[in-house]
Parts: sequence; structure tokens; C-alpha cells
Amino acid sequence: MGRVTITIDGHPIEVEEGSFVLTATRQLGIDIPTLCHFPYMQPYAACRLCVVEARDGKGWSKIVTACNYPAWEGLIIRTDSDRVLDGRRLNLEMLMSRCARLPVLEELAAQLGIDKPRWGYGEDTCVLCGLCVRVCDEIVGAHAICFTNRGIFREVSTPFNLDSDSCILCGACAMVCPTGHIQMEEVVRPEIGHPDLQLGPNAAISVPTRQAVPNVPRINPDYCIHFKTGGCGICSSVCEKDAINYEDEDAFDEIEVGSVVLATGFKGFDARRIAPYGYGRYPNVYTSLEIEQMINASSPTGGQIVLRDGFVPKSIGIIHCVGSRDEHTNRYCSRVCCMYSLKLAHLVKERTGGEVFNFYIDMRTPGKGYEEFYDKLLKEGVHFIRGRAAEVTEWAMTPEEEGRLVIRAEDTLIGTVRRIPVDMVILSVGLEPQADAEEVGRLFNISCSKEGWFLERHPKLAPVSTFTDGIFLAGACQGPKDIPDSVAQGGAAAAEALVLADRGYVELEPITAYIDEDTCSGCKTCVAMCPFSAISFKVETGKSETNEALCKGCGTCVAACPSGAAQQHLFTDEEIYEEIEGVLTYV
Amino acid sequence: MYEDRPNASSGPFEPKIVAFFCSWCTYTAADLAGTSRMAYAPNVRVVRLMCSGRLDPQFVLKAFRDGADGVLIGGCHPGDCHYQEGNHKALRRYHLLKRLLRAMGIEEERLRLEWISASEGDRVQSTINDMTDQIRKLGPLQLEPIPAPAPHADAVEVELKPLPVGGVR
Amino acid sequence: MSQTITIDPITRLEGHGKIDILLDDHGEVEHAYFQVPELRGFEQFAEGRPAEDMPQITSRICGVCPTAHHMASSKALDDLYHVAPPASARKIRELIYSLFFVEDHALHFFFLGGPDFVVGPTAPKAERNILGVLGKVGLDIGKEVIGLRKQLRDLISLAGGKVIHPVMGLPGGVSKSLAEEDQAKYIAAAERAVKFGQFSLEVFNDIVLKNPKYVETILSDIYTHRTYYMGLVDDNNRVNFYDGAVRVVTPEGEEYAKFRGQDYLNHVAEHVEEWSYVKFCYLKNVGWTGFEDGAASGIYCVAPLARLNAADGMATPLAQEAYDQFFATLGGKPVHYTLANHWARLIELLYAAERSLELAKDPDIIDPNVRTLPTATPHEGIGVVEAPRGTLFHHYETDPQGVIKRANLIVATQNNAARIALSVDKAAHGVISKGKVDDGILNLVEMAFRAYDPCHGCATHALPGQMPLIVRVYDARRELVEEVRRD
Amino acid sequence: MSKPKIGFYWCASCGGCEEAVVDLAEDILKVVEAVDIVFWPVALDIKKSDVEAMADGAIAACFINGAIRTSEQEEMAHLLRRKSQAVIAFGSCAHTGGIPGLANLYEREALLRRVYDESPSTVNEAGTRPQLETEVPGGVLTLPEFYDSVKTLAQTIDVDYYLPGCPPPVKLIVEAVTALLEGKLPAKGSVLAPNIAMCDECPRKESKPEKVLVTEFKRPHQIIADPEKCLLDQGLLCMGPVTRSGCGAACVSGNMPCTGCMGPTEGIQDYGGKALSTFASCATAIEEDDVSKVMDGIVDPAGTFYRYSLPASFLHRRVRHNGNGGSRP
Repeated sequence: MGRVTITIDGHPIEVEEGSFVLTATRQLGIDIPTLCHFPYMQPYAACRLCVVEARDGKGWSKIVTACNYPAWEGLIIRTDSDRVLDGRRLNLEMLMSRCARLPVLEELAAQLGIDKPRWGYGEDTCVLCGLCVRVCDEIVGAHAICFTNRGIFREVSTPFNLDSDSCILCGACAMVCPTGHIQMEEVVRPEIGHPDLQLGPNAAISVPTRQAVPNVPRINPDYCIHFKTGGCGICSSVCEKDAINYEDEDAFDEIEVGSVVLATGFKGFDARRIAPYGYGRYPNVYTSLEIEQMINASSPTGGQIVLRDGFVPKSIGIIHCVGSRDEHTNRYCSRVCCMYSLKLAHLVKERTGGEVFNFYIDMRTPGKGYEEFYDKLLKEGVHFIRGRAAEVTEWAMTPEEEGRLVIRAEDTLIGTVRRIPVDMVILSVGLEPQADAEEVGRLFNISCSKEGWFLERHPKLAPVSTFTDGIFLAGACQGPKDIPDSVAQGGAAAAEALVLADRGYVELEPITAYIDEDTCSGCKTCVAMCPFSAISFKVETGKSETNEALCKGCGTCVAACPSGAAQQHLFTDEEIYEEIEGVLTYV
Repeated sequence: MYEDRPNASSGPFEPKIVAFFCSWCTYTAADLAGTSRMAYAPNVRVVRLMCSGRLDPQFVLKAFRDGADGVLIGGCHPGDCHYQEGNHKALRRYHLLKRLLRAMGIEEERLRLEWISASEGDRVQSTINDMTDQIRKLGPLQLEPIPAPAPHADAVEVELKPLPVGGVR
Repeated sequence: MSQTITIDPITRLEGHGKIDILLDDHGEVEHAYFQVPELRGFEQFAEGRPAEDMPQITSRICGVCPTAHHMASSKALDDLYHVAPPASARKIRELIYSLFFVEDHALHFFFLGGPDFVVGPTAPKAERNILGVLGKVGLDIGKEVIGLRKQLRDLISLAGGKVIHPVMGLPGGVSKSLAEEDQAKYIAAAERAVKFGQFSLEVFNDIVLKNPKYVETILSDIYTHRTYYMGLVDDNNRVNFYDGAVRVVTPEGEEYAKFRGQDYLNHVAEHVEEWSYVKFCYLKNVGWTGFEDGAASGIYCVAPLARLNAADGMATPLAQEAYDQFFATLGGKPVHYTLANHWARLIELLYAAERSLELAKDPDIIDPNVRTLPTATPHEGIGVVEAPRGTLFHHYETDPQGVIKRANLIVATQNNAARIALSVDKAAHGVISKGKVDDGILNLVEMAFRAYDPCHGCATHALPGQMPLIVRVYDARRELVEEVRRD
Repeated sequence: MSKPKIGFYWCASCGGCEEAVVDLAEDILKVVEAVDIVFWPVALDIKKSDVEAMADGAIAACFINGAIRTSEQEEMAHLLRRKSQAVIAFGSCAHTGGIPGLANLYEREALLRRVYDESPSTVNEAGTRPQLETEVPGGVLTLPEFYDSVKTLAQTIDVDYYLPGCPPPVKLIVEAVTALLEGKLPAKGSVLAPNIAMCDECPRKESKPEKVLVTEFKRPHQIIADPEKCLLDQGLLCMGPVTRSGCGAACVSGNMPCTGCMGPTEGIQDYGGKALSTFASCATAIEEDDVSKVMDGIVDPAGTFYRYSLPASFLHRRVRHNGNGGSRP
């Protein structure tokens, strides 16, 4: 089809021949009211509000619906002639007298200057625009809703008015419904603390987490209509780069590497483990990470600090050392909590203007500018109460505590127990090793500390190396540390890895096993011993021999060798006998 | 530092324990115990092996022969072996060796195997203290001395003089 | 002036024996004691060992007759596990055992006991040995002895892995079947052995029986004791080495008892003396009445002479002939002349040779199926065989895992211990007077002893060790007045 | 000029070693031609006094078999040491203690009790025990005393060479005597047998799989062993891998597992400890209780691994215990 030129209200515009007039008017920014129109769906011309006047300039003219009238060469359109407006008013008036007072209709009436329909109002809330039916058919593909009955009894419903099995609860019908005739009940309530993403409703297509790498959206098949019904596909039709690939699947790639940097990070302490703080029990007790999310400008709350009910808290309590420095959970200090708590205190105060109370054991602010930041907060009027919070409770003792959360804590500076009523409690959770640290450690043949942090080869001399050559550590997987430290360690680990890559060869410890040709009887006992297949039996010689490059020097084969033919450099039987004599003879 | 050596003076019986520690786990743990300033009984003398799988039962017997009252073997926890399964080998030998020692009239408690990971410095401490007490109660292991003959007077120059005779065949 | 003569130990026997001869003031023999000064206690350290290892462990009781212990032990294991070896295995065992008998008896006659007769009781000591024998009978024959012995022993190794301390014995059979191609070797060897057996008897005829002086010695009273005799016999009461019932005859030659090895405890008992480590066996139901012979004393005799006395004949033709000649010459059954053991031994040698020939030809011995796997839970097992030096009992008690809890061993020479003591005493009385002792005389004493071919390795399950003969004559104050040495 | 003087002597042995010498058969005559046997009690009447009369070191080489159990044997050993340039410990008993060395698992008293009191066939209400000295009419009878433990020859006198085996294989005896006559003996203290384990000469070597892993230890009477396949691979405790070669795999050719009479190769100080290590390592069990189950398949570790070498082992004998659980020499 070629291009044609049409004129709308005197503005010429070139459009695809046969494309609909409404599209052209929208391009020109000319507003034409519609109720039954939705892009990506076939025009339906049910509401008749988009009527315009079509002319050929030779005297012919006709009232048509813009949403489905095709463009042809020389077509002239008037969108605001009295004739057009009268038609719209009449159509709207008829809709109004069919329905109850609906905001959407009232608005249009106001625009078209109708104060009330001359035939009075009806009760219906549906304008029979058919959007719901069509979205369910054309886009969702669930075919769950349809029109039933005829004439004045026509209405939108599910077949036989029964709950439909084919409905996938996607909510598309409710979304497109112009009048709110269709309501969703309890399907996806946008709720703070969603399992997938701490905050906000989840979209079927979204960027998994902020600072995600790579930072691109991904489709969550659990929510995507396309994966449910094969329908929709709107995202692919709007994506100009056409980067949407529904066929893409999870895949495992094997990559040969010379060294590995482990940066598996940490796991936030599960605040539920400290019942008295009421996390999971009281809706307005949050973990620091949730607040971190909420406070982010791109969060559903747009960075506003709000309670579950959407109100802004007037006073906030921040409890430090949750899951740190605690006999019952973790004895170690998580090291980063003090500073991030201070940061949160600062931001929360800034955003809410409320009173912020910090409950701390000791304020640990080592490092550049940290202590200064603490001072700053003191000046800002953030409250600091020295003492571990005992509990968070709803049980009010005074009227002002009514309906609020009360933090009980001993103020060790003034030596009394205090009750601080707050609207919101933030728990500064500590850092813990990943749940699967043990397995990962095993996988890479490195060991974990008692707490489960990966063990470095030497705390001072080899802080990023491990006991296994070529395996390095970076970040919190090795122990609690803040971002600067993690970055620094990451750099160090990368450098260590580069050293190996650059050198191009590996140095073996000189502790490998060897087999004396002459005394080896070829009994093969050693062969089965070696977990690294470094020993093989040579049929030609009838003896076993070691491959020193593969040998890791455990010496198991040496201990098993029945004739002492196998020995280990630096750990020969003789040497060990001597050592035993040595350790036993000095007395 | 020499005074606190066990048996240094003819005081009450102080057991001598030889410990064979795997370099990756127990030996590191012993280091940790040290750097963590955990004091433990000075009765143990540690021999470092790369892996408990290197432990040849001969070493244990040799230690007993040379005056040890007890022998402690330390390795990585099962599944944690730096060399995958050296500690399993050690376990098998340990089981059989224990039965051998029983037959030889040596008390169970004198040989002990403990899985101690690199991070368990405290267990090195408790294990050593515990074992030392146990053996102090048992008393010294006194093996029959092995008779050693005086070397033959002219053993030194007994490089047998070649005999001026043809061979048998 | 009382004196003590010590013969310590007697040479040319396997094992360690010691004779003390006490003289009274007139230099007449007051009493002569036969002592065995050693003990090993296999019964004790068998405890805790796996039963199936006993055939190999007990064979270390004696390196001269390891095969005997090996067989007795294997039979005890059959009994322990209630399992019967297949015919093939049973025959292989007996074949090997018979071959062993041939070479062992040959060893004794030509190397140990023989010289006394072949060379002569009072011949110069330097000649009273194998080399002397060779001098007398000629080097070729010496070579034949050595050659045959080697051939037989190689064949024992072929089946038993080793000839000294074989390994073939297992409960329910033997560890290895015989290869078809090897059967011929066994037949050949057995035939050679039969010839050798006949030849040896001729040698005995020519050199001993044709020499009245020797015959007189054999018949002389100082080498005679009237005792009970014990030996293993087959269903027809003929001599058998490997299997059968234990038969005991009285000094008059009537059957006194016949019992299964399993019942040995009802018939055999051991007596302990302070002056010897060996225990002295006697017939339980007759009782221990001290060192005296006769029907009233439980003392009995085993080994070749006893076996011939205890049986009604030999199971093979040639041996049967010799058997008849034996009793005809020596005046009917039973023969009480200790020195007749040498002759009896050669008759047994011939029997063993003939028997091995029979078995070697038997098709069963190359049957590949040589084991019946035991299934029963072990508890107690007893095995008995005739060792060259007499009846041999092995008795084990185990836990359900087949680990030995208690072991009891009554060994060939031990049965003879009491009678040997009698013989030594009597011989000493007979040959020594006025305190006059010299080498020849002492040898006459030893002969009484050596005739039994005693093996004190066995007797005490002791470690044999030999010391040259020393005779010391002490006065009453036990100061050495004279010393005669015959190392 | 005179032929070199050779001596044979037996201490606490079963006589098998003597038989082994006799088994040289024709070779023995060659030996007799080549050397002058000056002492061999089992076969020759030669005086101890002659030996005493000899100049020290007059005997070129003396082959002593048997372990040392009595003072008598010890004296004799010392005498022969004096008279001999070279002493060769002949056979397992002299070398490592041998099977009688198993007696070191028990107390002498227990041994006497078992023999003279507990034996079912012994009638001894009086509880008579052999005495070192017994008064009898006209004199006193004496018996030598036994050491409480069995000693090896090297634990008694200085030994120059060892000829292992129970009994030593004829082939090795011949080689030793030849080397002796040709003056080609190795360094003092050597074992006159190949310093390589038996698997090397085992006819079944080929049949051994690349990885020998034993899931269950069998006992010889429990299975009918395949006469071709490696016995260890069939689950039998074959000591071949731990044991010196030189016997031509005699026991294995008898289709029975090696029991280790040839003793260990040079590197090994404690035969039993090493054997234990080897076989425990071959087991496959992982879980603690599986491990103990598999290991219990070896019913008698001490008696099996120290079958011939208990006196020569690090522990030497069973520890004697006093009441309080402590142990006393």
C-alpha cells in the first residue's frame, strides 16, 4: 500500500493508505474522545464518541467513526464541526441515560457541555465498549469473558455467569475497563515486602534488582501472560530493538579457567530469629534492607518512607546489632551496621522530618569521615540511646503509646529502662555467611571458619588467597566488610589471579610422591589410593609410576605402599621416624 | 621454658603424647589455637603430615616404642579432606589398628582419632587436655624393652674375606 | 660316691632330649631319667587364631613331620565344620601323606637311626652318620636315597605349595586340584618308591638280620618292654596312616580298645612330672601307676612297631609279606623289642609306597572338584592321624566365627614318652656298671631312645635344639671328677 | 690350603630349616666338597668342645636358625658369634621370631596353666609343674629356664646377614652359600633375598586389576579361590604385596594366600603395621560403621599381620598389665 495525504482540520498529513483516521489525529495531537478504543487492539467503533466528518472536497461529506475509518488520497476530515459535536453529544447522552453517574462519563459531559441527559440516568455501570471481551480474546487469549443476551439485555459476563476456569487472573480486563465496571478482587495486591522484590508490585517484565548486572529487564514466566496463554506479546511488538526473545532459556555453560575469584557475598540476618523484635508479627517493623529499598528513588514509594497504611511515620526507632554481638545468634560484630544505620537515620529524618531513635551497644565508626558523620547526626538531632533494645511491643501503657510500637530498652547512660513509642521500627540486621557456603567451600576445596566465612590462607600475609592454589576470595564471603573494603579486596584478588595468568605456569609444592623403580613390585596398591589419578601402572615395566604434575602430595599412597617403594619428598618414612624420635627424646 | 617440659624433673607422671596432624585442618587449627592464645597441656608433641592419609600405622607403633604414652591423630572432617578422601583411609587404618593394639594389650584410650577442622582451635585445646588427663590416669605405657645385643667385637671389620674357593656350581 | 651322668641331648634325633643317669656309691645305675627340657605352648598361642590357619600354624610344631600336623589339623577342621571332603580331596590328602611317609621313614633309617645298625652301634663316632652309611652301602645308593627323597618332596610341593609346612589343607578338602598331566609324575615316583622300599628291606636283611650279633642286640632284654600298643587301623584292622579307628592292644596282643578319634579323651590321659616339660601319656582306663611296664600300667607305645602290633596286617600285598616275615622272625605278636622299630619302619615305608601307587593311579585324584564349602557353625573339632612317630591328636574349640578358643594337642612322641623313659632306664641299667662310661656304652643307651625316632619338636611342641652329648661324673659333693664328652 | 669352615646350628626352631638344608639334595654334596662343615648337630657328631677350641673367627660363616627362648640357646649363640666371621640368621624364627614368636602374645604363666592344668586330657589334681630343680633319689634333676619372651637372633647377638623364609627357599640358600664362597656377600646387615615384594614374581600378577578395592575380606575356607586370579582381588588377605619375594610364590602356587614368612622389604620397619596399613587402605567402606564391619572381616589382626614377626615388631610382645590398668615391663 502506498502513502496518501489527508487533511485534518486543515492540517495536511501523509499517512499509510488504509490506516485509521484516529491514529492520524492522535499524531497531530488532536483530541478525540474514545471509550472503546485501545491501541494494539482492533478498532470496534462501539462507543461512537470518536465520530468525525469526512469530505472529498467535491461536495460529498459523511459522519464516520475515526477509530475505524481508513485513510484515502485527498480525504478531508473535520473533527470539530457543529455537526460532529452534535453527534457526539447525542451518543454520549444516550450512554449517560443508560448508566449511573460514572466519573468518566461526567467528565466527557462537562467537556461537551451537557449538564444532564434529557432522558434521565440509568443504573448500569457498563457501557458495553467490549474492551474487556476483546482484550481477553485478542491479547490475553484466555477467552474467559463474552457478551451475553441481546438488545437491551446485552451484558458482559463469563459463560453461563459461572466462575470461569479459563480466566488466568491476569487483570487485563479490569485494567482496560473505562468505567470500573470490572473490579479485581484480592488478586495481586501491590504490597510492600513482596517475596520477589522487597518492595512494590511485581511486573511480569522487570529488572530483577537495582544494580543488577547486566542491568536489563527480564520476563518472569510465572507472571507473563504470554507464557500462560501464548497471547499478548505486546512487549515484543513495542520493542524497537526487538530484544524480546520468548524462546530464551536458562543454560549452563562450561568455561575453562585458570583461577577463580570467589565473591559469593553474604546473607542478611533473618530478623525473625529474634522474636521479641516482632519482625513478621508487626507490619511496621522493617529490616534495614527493606528500608534501603524503600528509600531508593526508583522504589514504588518513589523513595518516600511510609508505613504499611501509606502514612508517613512521625517517629522511627533504629535497633542496632540485630544478629550481631549476640550470644544467641552471632557473636561477631558485623562491622557495617553502625555506619549504614547512621546513613538510614540521616535519610529517614530528612525524608520524614520525624524523630529518629538509635538503640546501640557501642557506636563503631572507624575509617575516613565516619566519626565526622556521626557527629553530624548528633547535631541534626538524631537521638542515640546506648543500650540493647529488649523488645518491641504493641502493648501500650500510656495513652500516647496507644496504637503505636513501643521499644523497651535500658539506657545504660542514665541507668534506667525506657519505653520509646514509635511508628516504625528499623532492624539493623547483621551479615551472615551464605547458607551454602559449606558446599561451595567443598566445591573449591577450601575450608570455612567456624561461622562459615571462607578461610583465607593467612589473615595477614595472604588475605585473599586460599589453601587451594588459584582460588581467591573477595568481599563479604570471607568475612563482614563494607563496600570500600570489598572493592579493595576484589582488586587484590583480581591482581592475584592475573599474576597466575601472566606467569603462565604453576609452581608445585615439592612434596610430591615418587616410586622407586627397583623396589616397586607392581602390586598396584597405590594406584587405587590416588584421588587425582596421578599414579598409573605401566604394563611394559610392570611397575607403577607417579605423575608429579598431577600429584598433590597427600602421601596416602606412600602410607599404603606395602614395600616402601613409594615415598614422598620432604615426608619420607625415614624423615618421619627421625621426627618421632626427635620429639620423644628431648626430655 | 625448659622447666615446664613434662617429665623434665622426676615429678609426678606426665604423659608423653605424639600427635600426627593433617597440615590443612588440625595443624592449622593448632596454629589458630596458638594465635588465639589458647593454652593447652604441654604433653603433646606434634608431627605434621600433609594429610591424615599419610599416616602409616608404623608411625604410631614407632611412637609407642620410642616412649609415647599416647598417640593422637588429627584430620579433616569426613568430606572436608583437602585431598578428597585421605581421611577415610586414615579412618580405616585407625579402626584396624585399634583392634591390633587391643590384642597387644594396649588400652583403647592411648590411641585417638579426632576430626578437627582448621577453625576449631578450641577443640585442639580441649582434645589435648582431655587426652592428657585420661592418660595421666592410665599411667605410663611401659613396653618390654627390646633386647639389643652388644655389637660383635670385630663386627666392624667383618667384611668377610673372599674365600679362595670356587662356587658351588 | 654317687654320680650323675648327663646325656644332653641325644644327637641324631629331631628335637631336644636329655638323659640323666644317677649312679649310686658303687657306680651302679640307681635310676636314669629321660627329660625333655623345652616347651612352646602352641595350645596357648593357638588361642585367638582363625581355625582355618591351624593347619599351617601347627605344622610349625615340627619341620620334620609338618605334613602330619597339617593333615591332623585339616581333619580336625573337617570335623569342626561338619563337612566331608569330596573323594578327590580325601585321596589327594592321603596320597601326599603317603609320599611324605616314604621320604620321612627313609630319612630316619638312612640319616638318623640307621647308622647305629648299618655302620654299627659301637663303630667310631665319626662314621656313625649319613656319610658313614653311604660308605657302607655305596654312594650310588646314597644318591638314590637323596634323589628319591627330592623327587617325592617336589611332588608334595606341587600339591601343597611347599613341602616343609604345606598349605593345601582346608576344612572340606584341599586348596588345589591335581593337574591331569601331573598324574604320571606321581605314578612314576610311587613306582620308584616301591622299588626303593623293597630295596631298603633287603639292605636291612643283609646288613642287620644276617648279622647274629645285631639280632641278638635286638632281642636282648635290655631293649624289651611289655606294654600296650596303639595305632590307627582301617575297617579291616589293617594299618592306616591317614584315617580310621584308634586301636589299642594289650601286652598279650588282644584288642583292648577301639575308638574314634573324637573319643580320645575317654581313653588317653596325660601325666605331669616335675622333672620334664613333656607330659607322659597313658591309657586313662588302665591308669597311671608310675614308670613300669606290664598290663597293669597304662603306659603304651606308638609308632611303627606299635602300629604293626596294633593291627592285624597291612593293606598292601608286598608290605603284608614283609609283615608276616617280621612276626615270624621275631616270634609272633606282639613284638616287644624296641629296636624292632627300625624294621617295622621299613615295612611301613613299603606300605606307604604301595599305597601311594594305588592312589596315584586312582582317576579321582585329578577330579577338579576338591572342596566342599563349609556351612555349619563351628564349635568343636577333633582330628587324628598316624604321624611317622605315632598317633597324633588335634583338638580345637572355637567361637561361632571359627576363632580358636581352646586347643589341645597330643603328639606322636609324647605317647611314647613314658615308654622311652622306661627304655632309657632299663638300657642304662643294662650297659653301665662300676661307673664305667664310654662313648660306645652311651650310644647303646641312646639307641634305646633313638629307635623310637622320637621327635621332641613334636613332643613338647617345643623348639628342637641340639646340644652335644656331655657326660659328667660327679662325686657325692657334686664336684666334677670326670667328664666324658661326645658332642 | 684348607676349605672354608661352615657351621649350621639350630636354636628354637622346628627343624624345618635343617630339612631345608637337607633339601639341597645333590647340591649338598657340592657344598660338602666346597666347604668344611665343622658343626651340624642334626647330622654330624662334632664336639662343642671342638668349637670352643677353635680360634675366634675360625668359622667363616655360621648359619643359625630358630629363635632364642632359653639361656642355653643364648650361650650357644654367643659362642658361635665369637667363633664366626659371619653369622647368618637362617629362617623366619632367627630372622623375625617366626610363628613360635606368637607366644609373645601371652604370659608364660598363662602358657603353663593351659598346658599343665587346663588341657582337657591332662590329669593333674596335684597341680604339678615342671621345676627347674627336682630332688630325686641320688641327685637333683634340672631343667633350663625359659625366657618369658621369644627373642630374634639379632636381639641376642650381632648378626651379619639374614636368610628369610619358613623355611628359607632352597634357591636362596644355594645363592647365599655361593655368594659366601665367592666372597660376593653384600653389605653387613643385608637380607639375602630380593629386595622386592612377592607380587613381582607372582604368576597371577597379570590378573590383578588396575585398582584393587576390597569390599569384603574373605577367609580361605569361605570361598573356592579361582586358581588363576589375584587372591587379594578375590578378597583373601594375601600378604604378597607386603612380603619379600624369593620363594617363587610357593603358597600362591598352592592356591593359598601368602602369609608373609619372607618378611618385609628393606624400607619397612614393622611388618605388621605396614601390612595393616596396606589392607586397610584397600577397603572401600566410607561410613564409620561400614568401615568397622569390613575391618571386622579380619578376625585376628595381630596373629595375621605378625604371623612370623611379632618379636621383631616395634611392640615386641604383648604389654603386661598390673591391676591399676597401667602397664609394667
